[in-house]
Amino acid sequence: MEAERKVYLDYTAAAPLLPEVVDAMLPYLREIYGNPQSIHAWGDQTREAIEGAREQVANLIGGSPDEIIFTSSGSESNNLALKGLAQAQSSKGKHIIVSAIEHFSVLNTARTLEKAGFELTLLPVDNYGLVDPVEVARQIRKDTILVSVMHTNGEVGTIQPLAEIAKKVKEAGIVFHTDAVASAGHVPIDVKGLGVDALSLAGNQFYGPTGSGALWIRTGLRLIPLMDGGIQEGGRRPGTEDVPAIVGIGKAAELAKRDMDSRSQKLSRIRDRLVNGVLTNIDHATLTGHPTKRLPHHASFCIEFIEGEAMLMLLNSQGIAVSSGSACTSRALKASHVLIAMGISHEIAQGSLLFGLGLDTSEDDINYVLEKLPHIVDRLRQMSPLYAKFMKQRGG
Amino acid sequence: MEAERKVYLDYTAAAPLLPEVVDAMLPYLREIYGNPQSIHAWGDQTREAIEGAREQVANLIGGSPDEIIFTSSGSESNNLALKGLAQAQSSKGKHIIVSAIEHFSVLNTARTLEKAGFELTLLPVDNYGLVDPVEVARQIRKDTILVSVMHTNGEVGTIQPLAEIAKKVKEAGIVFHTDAVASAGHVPIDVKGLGVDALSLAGNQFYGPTGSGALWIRTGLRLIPLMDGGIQEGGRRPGTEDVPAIVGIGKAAELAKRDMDSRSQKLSRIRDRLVNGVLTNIDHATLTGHPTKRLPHHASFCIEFIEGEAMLMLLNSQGIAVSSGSACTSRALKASHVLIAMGISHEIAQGSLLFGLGLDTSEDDINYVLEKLPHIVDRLRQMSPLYAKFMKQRGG
Amino acid sequence: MPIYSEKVMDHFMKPRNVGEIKDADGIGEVGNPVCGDMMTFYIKVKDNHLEDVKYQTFGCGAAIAVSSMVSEMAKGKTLEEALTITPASVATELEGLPKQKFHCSNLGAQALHKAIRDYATKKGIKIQGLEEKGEEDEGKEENVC
Amino acid sequence: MPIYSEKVMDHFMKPRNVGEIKDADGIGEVGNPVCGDMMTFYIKVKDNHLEDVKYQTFGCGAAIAVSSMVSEMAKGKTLEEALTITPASVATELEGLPKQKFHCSNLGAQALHKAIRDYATKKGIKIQGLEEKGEEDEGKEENVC
Ligand SMILES: Cc1ncc(COP(=O)(O)O)c(C=O)c1O
Ligand SMILES: Cc1ncc(COP(=O)(O)O)c(C=O)c1O
Repeated sequence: MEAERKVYLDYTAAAPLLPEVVDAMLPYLREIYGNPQSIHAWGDQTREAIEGAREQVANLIGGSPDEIIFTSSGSESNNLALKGLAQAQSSKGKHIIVSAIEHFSVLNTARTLEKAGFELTLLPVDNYGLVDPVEVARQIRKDTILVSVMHTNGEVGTIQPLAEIAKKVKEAGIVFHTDAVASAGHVPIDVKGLGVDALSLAGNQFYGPTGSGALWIRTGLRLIPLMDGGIQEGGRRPGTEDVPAIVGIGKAAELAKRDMDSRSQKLSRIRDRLVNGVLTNIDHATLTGHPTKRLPHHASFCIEFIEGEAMLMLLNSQGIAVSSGSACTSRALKASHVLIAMGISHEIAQGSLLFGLGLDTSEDDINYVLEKLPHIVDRLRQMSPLYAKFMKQRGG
Repeated sequence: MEAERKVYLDYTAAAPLLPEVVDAMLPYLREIYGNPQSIHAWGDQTREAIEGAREQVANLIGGSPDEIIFTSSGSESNNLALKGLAQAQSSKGKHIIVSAIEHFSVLNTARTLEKAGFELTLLPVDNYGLVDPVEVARQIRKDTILVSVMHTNGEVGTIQPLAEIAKKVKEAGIVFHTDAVASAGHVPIDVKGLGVDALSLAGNQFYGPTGSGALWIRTGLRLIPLMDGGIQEGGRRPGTEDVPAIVGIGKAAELAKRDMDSRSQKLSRIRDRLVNGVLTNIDHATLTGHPTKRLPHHASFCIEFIEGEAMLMLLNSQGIAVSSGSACTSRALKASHVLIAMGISHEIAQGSLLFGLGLDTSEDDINYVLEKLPHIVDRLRQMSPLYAKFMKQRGG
Repeated sequence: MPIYSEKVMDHFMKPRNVGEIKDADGIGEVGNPVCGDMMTFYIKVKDNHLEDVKYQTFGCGAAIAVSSMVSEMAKGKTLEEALTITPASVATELEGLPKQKFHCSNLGAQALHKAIRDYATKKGIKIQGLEEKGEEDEGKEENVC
Repeated sequence: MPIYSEKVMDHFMKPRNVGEIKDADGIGEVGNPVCGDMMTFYIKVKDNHLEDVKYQTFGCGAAIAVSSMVSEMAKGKTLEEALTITPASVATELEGLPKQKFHCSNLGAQALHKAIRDYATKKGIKIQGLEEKGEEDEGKEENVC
């Protein structure tokens, strides 16, 4: 790569670990290695480490430590929550509700449950990606046993009115799960205030390690494990504990809680510059998601007449890393189901561009992007048959 | 801990990572952090890293890289294999066969499948823990769709005549999975020579990181994913890839292959000293598992009249770490289903003791154990009502 | 983070009153090796007091510590007082036990009570608090590990 | 490990023959924005040879590289020769394409062939190799992304 500058703006797809997080993990990669289930001094050490991490993660979201189940990823947390809660509740009914803009680890899990005999309702969203609490109440049936609406969408950044949604669901006495993978560690989350029953999060979204996820689940709520095996995590998630990853997510949670306000202030200011710059300098570009109810470090757009991957590649040739569509699935290259659910046409959805800012992002990074992006857009539009048609129509 | 010496002999429960493994992982915890699914230079780097690791792991077992699915643990690999293969084959029949001495991540998964409508046959084992290939053939029915027999038991170290078992299963045209978590990286394994269809392994068993597992599955064999989500691992295992863990298991696999012979020679020699020492110095102690068809670094015993946890605790007070029963579940404290299946009485099974030797184990470590253990056994026997009865009967 | 409290560890490492009383006035045996825990309590009674209490224990660290603690708690007490020793009071004296070890504290109290019952039966006497317990109680843990 | 070969990257970064031919002899449009890829090929024919080939492409990196490669492969060829360009030969010339991008190479060949068909229809001529393809073939990818 011989670009003038390297600008990484794909923090929602992957973020570097904070040095403090790596430092916390290192002893557990080097000298401390007991199995937390073992009855000896080596096991005592790692057991202590994971119980400490459990407390740190619980603190981040206002839960209690014994309500935390460590998993290997946000996807696993979502699979465990949806399958485990649906199965545990299945004697009461067969109807589950999830929003149309869930991450695939929720949406496809719900579809798998549908194939297994559950009935599925997808909640619509408005143009901003917001779920209407009244609509949630309307979709609830006598046999509804589980509702899952994500806290925040990772692709358009929209933060849901979750407390209001949870209220409707809990009024009906139904179990409510939320996927907070995109937002936990970035915006304040309090499971009690929100009134949810279960919440998924993942460490790699807030400068913690990959391989670290967690499911918070309210004490007493039944859950059928996704995996069978040993007695780890209270029998709810078997397999030798990944101590370094658990220590890492714990430390990252602690730092995220401590620095949340300052990070958020800094990033949203730079992010606003980016948004204004893109909308000012590029015609036929729109911000996707809600203009204010959104993640502080997140900016997403649709650039008309051109396709996302081509933009990514030209940006990459300038040293700039961003995403298009869902960061996790950008190689699938299907028009994002999130954007489609928000009423954006397939044509326009193809031009999705997603910027995830991070702690190392500077104003200069943004300036560099604002310098390069318009040329790239121009270049691709010059070869786009859609743009040619548009210009002809406008001209004619 | 104020013991004279620290002697860690619980390598089967947890092992320190090799420095080379940590070194291989560190760049991916520090400077290299792209999401392997991303279409930019950062993603290119980590994609390359995981594809390299895929090759290293495939090499360890004679498979091809595109047959490797990375998971988070041996338990996950087993769950994925059993649930995924049983579901994929379920239109052909409902009968599955597993051995009675499988790890809980196979055994409990099989039981869960049983609850879900499959029929389950548990294969008996002999006093050494060996499965008889003829018995496997006898249990196969017209509607048998899946057989899973572990390559090696982690608790008694017995290595199965797997090629012969696989032959019977494949002659009947049935899918065959094996759990090689305890043995992969320690003894030569060649999936082609063995004739299996799927094989589970885990990095933390051979000086790789926790959080790293793999399932090898023969090209073309259908598998229903355990989790739903994104398109990672060819759509068979979703969730952001845990790049450091994957790099770690890859490196550990490479080193295990390279050094297998020398490690094995060194460890089996020291292990033999331990076995002889225990059997010579302690009355009413027996080796569990097969005397020769066993893991090179593994020694397991039953010490009569006393209970395992008490031994562990007294050994721990002398700085010695070992396991009793299944390392993964020693806190469950039930008499090991493995020992019971081998025809050992509950009473005797309670005195199970398991030594896992490792690369740092020295002759002096073994000498120290042989010095301390007899006293510990004596002390506990002195307070044991079972020993008192035995002595009275013998005396009377 | 050791799984056991310091008090448990102390009693485990230095169990008090271990052993057999050859001419015991009462013997109580509970548990079985299938469950992994088995205790035999021996008592020596004088003037309605537990003059001596000893035990033999096959079992985990908790079982040994519980036996030791029960023997200490019981020694010197009247028979009636000794019958008020409960699994909960044993666990409390030990500064807590891990949840999966609660049954050990049941076993300890049961074994002591069974030894007292044995004494009462042999002597043909009634002791306050003994009837209410019933034999079933003392034995009920035997087949539940 | 970039997902694309160097050849693909070269054609993507420096696409050959981009543009529109105002007075094209044949135009072929395939794909649709729903699928994320759309190509319009323009051809200029002289003495049964493709004197000029241009295109406009909306789509991913592969789609752009494929368009460019097809235009290069076709330019100067006879119409019959141009019809022998297959998705596979395009992919081979590009030194391979990721599996999920194979459909792009289909699109490229299809768009070219469709432009030739358009020319044949306008002129009322038959071209060897054109009938066998059938319109369906050229269009069949349109609704399968
Ligand atoms: C034979 C066998 N299979 C599976 C496992 C489970 O491995 P993990 O704890 O990494 O999930 C173990 C663990 O020791 C094992 O010995
Ligand atoms: C909202 C949301 N949920 C779940 C996930 C899945 O997380 P992971 O890839 O760690 O499994 C993501 C990933 O970006 C996400 O944005």
